[in-house]
Amino acid sequence: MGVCMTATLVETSYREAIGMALAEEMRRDSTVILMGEDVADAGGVFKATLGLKDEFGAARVRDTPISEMGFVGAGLGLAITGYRPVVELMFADFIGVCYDQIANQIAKYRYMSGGQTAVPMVIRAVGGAGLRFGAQHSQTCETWLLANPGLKIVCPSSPKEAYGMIKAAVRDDNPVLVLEHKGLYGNRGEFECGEEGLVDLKNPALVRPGKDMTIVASLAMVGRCLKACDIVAEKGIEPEVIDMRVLRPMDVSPIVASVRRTNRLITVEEGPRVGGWGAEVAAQITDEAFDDLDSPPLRITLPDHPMPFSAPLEDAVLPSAEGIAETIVALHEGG
Amino acid sequence: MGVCMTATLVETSYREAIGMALAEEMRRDSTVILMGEDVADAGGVFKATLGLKDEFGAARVRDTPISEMGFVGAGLGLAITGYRPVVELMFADFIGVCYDQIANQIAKYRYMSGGQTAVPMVIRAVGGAGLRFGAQHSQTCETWLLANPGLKIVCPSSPKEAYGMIKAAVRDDNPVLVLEHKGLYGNRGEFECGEEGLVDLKNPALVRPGKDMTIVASLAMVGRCLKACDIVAEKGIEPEVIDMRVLRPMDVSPIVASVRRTNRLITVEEGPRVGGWGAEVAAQITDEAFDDLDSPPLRITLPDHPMPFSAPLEDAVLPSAEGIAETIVALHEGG
Amino acid sequence: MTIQREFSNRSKQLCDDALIEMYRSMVTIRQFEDEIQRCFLKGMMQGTTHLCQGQEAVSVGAMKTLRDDDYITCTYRGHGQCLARGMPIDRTFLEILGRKGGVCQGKGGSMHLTDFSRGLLGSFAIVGAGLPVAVGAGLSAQLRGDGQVSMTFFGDGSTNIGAFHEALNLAAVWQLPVVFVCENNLYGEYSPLRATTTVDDLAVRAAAYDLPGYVVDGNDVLAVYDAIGDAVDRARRGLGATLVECKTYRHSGHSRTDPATYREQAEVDAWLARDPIARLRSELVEREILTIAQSEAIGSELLANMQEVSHAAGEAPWPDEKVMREDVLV
Amino acid sequence: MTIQREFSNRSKQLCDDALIEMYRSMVTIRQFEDEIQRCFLKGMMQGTTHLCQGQEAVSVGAMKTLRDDDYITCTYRGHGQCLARGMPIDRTFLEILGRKGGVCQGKGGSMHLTDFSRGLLGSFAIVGAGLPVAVGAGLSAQLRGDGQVSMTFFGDGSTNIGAFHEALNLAAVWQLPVVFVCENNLYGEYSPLRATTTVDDLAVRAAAYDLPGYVVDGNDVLAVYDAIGDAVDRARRGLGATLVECKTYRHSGHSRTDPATYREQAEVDAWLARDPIARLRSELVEREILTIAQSEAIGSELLANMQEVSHAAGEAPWPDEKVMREDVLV
Ligand SMILES: Cc1ncc(C[n+]2csc(CCOP(=O)(O)OP(=O)(O)O)c2C)c(N)n1
Ligand SMILES: Cc1ncc(C[n+]2csc(CCOP(=O)(O)OP(=O)(O)O)c2C)c(N)n1
Ligand SMILES: [Mg+2]
Ligand SMILES: [Mg+2]
Repeated sequence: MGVCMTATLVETSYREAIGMALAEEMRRDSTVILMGEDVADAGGVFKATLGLKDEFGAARVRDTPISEMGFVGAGLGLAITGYRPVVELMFADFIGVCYDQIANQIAKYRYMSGGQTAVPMVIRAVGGAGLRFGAQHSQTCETWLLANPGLKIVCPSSPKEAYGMIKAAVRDDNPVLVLEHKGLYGNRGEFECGEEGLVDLKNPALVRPGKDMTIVASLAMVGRCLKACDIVAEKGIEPEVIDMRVLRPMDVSPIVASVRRTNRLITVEEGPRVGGWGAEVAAQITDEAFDDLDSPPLRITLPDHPMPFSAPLEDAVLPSAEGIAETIVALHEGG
Repeated sequence: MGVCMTATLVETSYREAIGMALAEEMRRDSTVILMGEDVADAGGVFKATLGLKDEFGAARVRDTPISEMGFVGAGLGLAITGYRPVVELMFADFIGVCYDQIANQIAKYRYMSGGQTAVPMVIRAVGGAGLRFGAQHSQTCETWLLANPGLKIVCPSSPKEAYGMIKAAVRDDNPVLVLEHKGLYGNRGEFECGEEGLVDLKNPALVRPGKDMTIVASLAMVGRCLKACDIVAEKGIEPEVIDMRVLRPMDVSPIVASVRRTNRLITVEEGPRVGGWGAEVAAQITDEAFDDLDSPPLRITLPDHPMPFSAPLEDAVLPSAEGIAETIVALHEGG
Repeated sequence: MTIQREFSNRSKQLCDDALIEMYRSMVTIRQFEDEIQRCFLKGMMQGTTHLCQGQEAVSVGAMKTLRDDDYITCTYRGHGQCLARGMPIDRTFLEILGRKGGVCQGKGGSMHLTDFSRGLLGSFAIVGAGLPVAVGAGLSAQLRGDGQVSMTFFGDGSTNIGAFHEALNLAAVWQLPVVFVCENNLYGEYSPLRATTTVDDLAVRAAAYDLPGYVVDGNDVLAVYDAIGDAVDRARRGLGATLVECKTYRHSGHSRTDPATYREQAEVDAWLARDPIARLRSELVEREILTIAQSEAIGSELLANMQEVSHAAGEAPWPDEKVMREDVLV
Repeated sequence: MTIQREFSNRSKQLCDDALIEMYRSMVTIRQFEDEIQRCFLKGMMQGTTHLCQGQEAVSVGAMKTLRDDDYITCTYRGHGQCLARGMPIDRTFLEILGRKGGVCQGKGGSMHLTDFSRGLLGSFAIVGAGLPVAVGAGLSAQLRGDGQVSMTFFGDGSTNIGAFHEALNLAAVWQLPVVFVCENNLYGEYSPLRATTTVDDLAVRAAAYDLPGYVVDGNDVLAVYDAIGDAVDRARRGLGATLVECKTYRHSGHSRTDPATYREQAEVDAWLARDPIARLRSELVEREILTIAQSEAIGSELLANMQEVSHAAGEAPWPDEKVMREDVLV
């Protein structure tokens, strides 16, 4: 578990932050129920839920059969009858086998019933590349469900965000899809725990102030962009970095405010170009800050093909800090 | 069936155009196999496949159990072993129950195998609103699968396009998702049949030349945009209308060329705003024709909520010709 | 495990009033569906609807076994279940017509009737989708420990979709108080069951999860009450889930656009002769619980009310446009 | 329909050379998996891999029943099936290491081994996904009418996902030549079967589709050959699909990161004592088809080759970067 720094400050890994957040919310509210494949006895394949079954018992921390449509749907049944289920998808790619429950049932439930009930449910899905898991176990799936009103979709990029977002998601009365990134699980970071640590599931967050351009990134790309900024700092370039963080409902106002100052936008995401969220951000920013833009928004994405397995190929596919830095420099000089 | 105009010109409904295309391709190639719920004996709920079982027999035109994951997956098995399956999803919304097969298996199959095989497969899915079918039977689902390289996604907006795209899709060696629109089934139109009628599944198509702005629309929105143009013609405004037609792979070059002349862009789609393809088009056009744009691209979409059932509410949600006309006028005057 | 076809005789304990109430409920459902069909023909109703004339015994027999705090999910063919559970006729009608005052404010419609105040957790229009949700409600009941039961209705064709399998397995593994009620009306949309399934009795599928499988005459409301009553009993006593297959028949087509020409007239006639309402009426008359005259009076009284409801719904205003933007998120 | 546990004795007809070939094949798979594990420990291999030591008899017994033109799908735990079917060891190794020359050009990896030239239609890493695909290949075989068979391998845990249900039902309804081979190794990832399923013999699930269900000792390669041979026969003769459950055990954990501490040592020991390779060797020695010395020579010969393959793979270049952009569309 995390290292206590002060009364409320801790230093933990992303993995531990998730476990802490879940444990605290389960202590706080006895209606919180965890379900998923191997989340109980084994503590999850990525070990985020380790120890929770010991503390909260087998009724509240439940291993499921390999039946995503079944247990995600069961989550909806729990959510509308008095519980707050947190359902884990071992890999985000498995959204494919339960897409209907998320898109057609869970997201639309409250609306179709005319507001008769809330749907306080969390779906945690572990995505992301870099671990050589191949085409079907490396997707972040950030935009698979983007066009589904009624859902919240959030993407924690650090231990702090993971902790605060999961706590907030559990308390949220709406269905929240939390897209975690397996490449971040070992990353460590410091954050305030307790009530102070809650993250509003509302909008993108400024993570590094700057003035020369605005970079918006999500998940593992946030860290790479920060590294890229360190690289370009030597050239005196100071980009501002915003963590996209909340994909749905999408609120670009912090990005607009930033671009009005920096006059340039780069989006960086770990997903194919066509159909990525970068397009949505670019379109909205162009709409709202057209006259402030010195050049068109620039999107860094994965190339438009599935993830290859081979290590050097996977590395070549993923935007690197160095690659991002080159783009930053080119944009800075070009404009 | 369609009315023969000349040797190669016919006049039919969208529904009949689909049936004609399928029948012709089945005659041409005995490896084409049709599958879906009630497509054989009943000819489909929208009657597009009526008569095909009589002509081609029960082996090639097959009713399936209600098992979308099963029969879409079986389509993949057929496609990689010598057949050309055409699989029907009775409603596009049912993509949700077979999303994994489409996104993770079919789209990635060729790539993951290192190019060992082609995947000549067509998935026809009938989407669209306007018939008071409620939140789960009215979606066009245009962007649910947009972020999946390896798929082609096409959207026929007229009998001509339906005929030509389905023929081309059946001959294509890649998996093609054909998103039809149930509101168009009764629409009639004239087109060249036979080889001349094939549509290249490559790029958007100009459907009405103009000069004052570029409007890009898909499916039922194409017709509404054309009506809107008739309305604004009285005011002397001449928008150019492009049928988006092919969502993936996306080739915006005809739109770029148009915008370079018109300097303005409106996209019109029948889907929620956030996560729509309009954003992708807007982002790409901004990128490629930034200096040609007099104003930011403008997106007309559905509001960001599920489809309500009640008739006047559904009507209020859908972009109307009049509403689109107003936007055109405002943009024209505003700029 | 083999299929069970004999059940307790709990229906013998039903008092006369209860039996008459069940009769009234079945007639109400029949009239409601007939009236909806008329609304269609008159152009008052748009979209699609899936009527259940001929299947009323399943809804009424099943609901009679439940407590007020039990949970129910059903499908797009769910008017019968909703009405038998007490969803107000007027607000149901308004919803199906998309008018102001509908149970779901006009945002659901015929395929999505929902009434939380009565444990009606929703009508699911994606085949199979309601089953996992009912399993979740069953888990909720088990966790709460108040002896609640979760009951889910679905058709024969729905037993071929993955969600059916996953839901039954989950309910079995966790020994949940769920009653799976399959209304086997012999057809999917237009496909006869034998074209899409190789087993005659769908109840055999229960054995794949080591669950009991019941088969009952779904056109005999008292038999339904007996069989489902046994299943509910098992669930309440913590013995787990049951799959109950009710053999029945829909009098009309799958949906309003379906003339159902794919069915042999002889088959239709045979089933019409087994009309569940006529059968209950005969039994009540025979047992001298009801006279023919009384049954006719009930029919007229209910019909008058139904016509009033229908008329009022037809005159009702449309929903305010603003409701369409509400209830997306809390 | 009850489970069948007795099968024809077709293995009695296997000639000595065939038996020795099967032995060699099992040893090859074992050595291959051991070598992959070593590559992991040495940091030569990245990502994840799911080894099948202990389950070799299923792959080898099953493949021996097939013709060259038959179709096969398997899972992420598919090295055994691929090698038994003749996927070249060197190109398989290269693929798993992500090197140039791999069967899928390094774009698939351990979880997605595919070899069309041998009817190996792919290893599917999404649980259940391969079954519908195998059904499609079975339909293709039926349409072509050349007596081909489609065989699909999957684990015990995979019988709880919807695709399993849909695939078996489809194969039953269309009477397709598909053989469903369930490798029941008693565990999903870390969950024992009894925690996720209520039936002991998964073969009972065949009855839900009126299909035959076979149970066989999956650690006895000749018994596997007999049982699956019967199923393949049925399929080739147009009698339809069969579900064959092979009871077996994986010696190591689910994947490389799993020490498998959730298993009782007694259970592991009992299964190690039933090692399929040792058992076949004993039988061959007993029947005087092979001497101990010969079996050891086979082991050394194969091992020398395996080490060479592994070494060469470790030295092989990475794929050219351009291949990663190819094969998205035709
Ligand atoms: C996943 C899915 N596939 C297909 C449909 C279209 N559909 C609606 S009802 C139906 C037939 C269902 O038959 P059955 O389960 O027997 O119920 P019944 O209509 O007879 O009550 C079909 C195919 C759907 N709604 N959902
Ligand atoms: C749809 C889906 N859910 C979960 C997983 C993660 N997963 C991979 S293997 C596995 C266990 C499978 O167990 P089993 O079918 O018994 O096969 P085994 O690994 O024992 O060979 C799980 C849960 C997956 N790949 N796909
Ligand atoms: Mg039915
Ligand atoms: Mg297993």
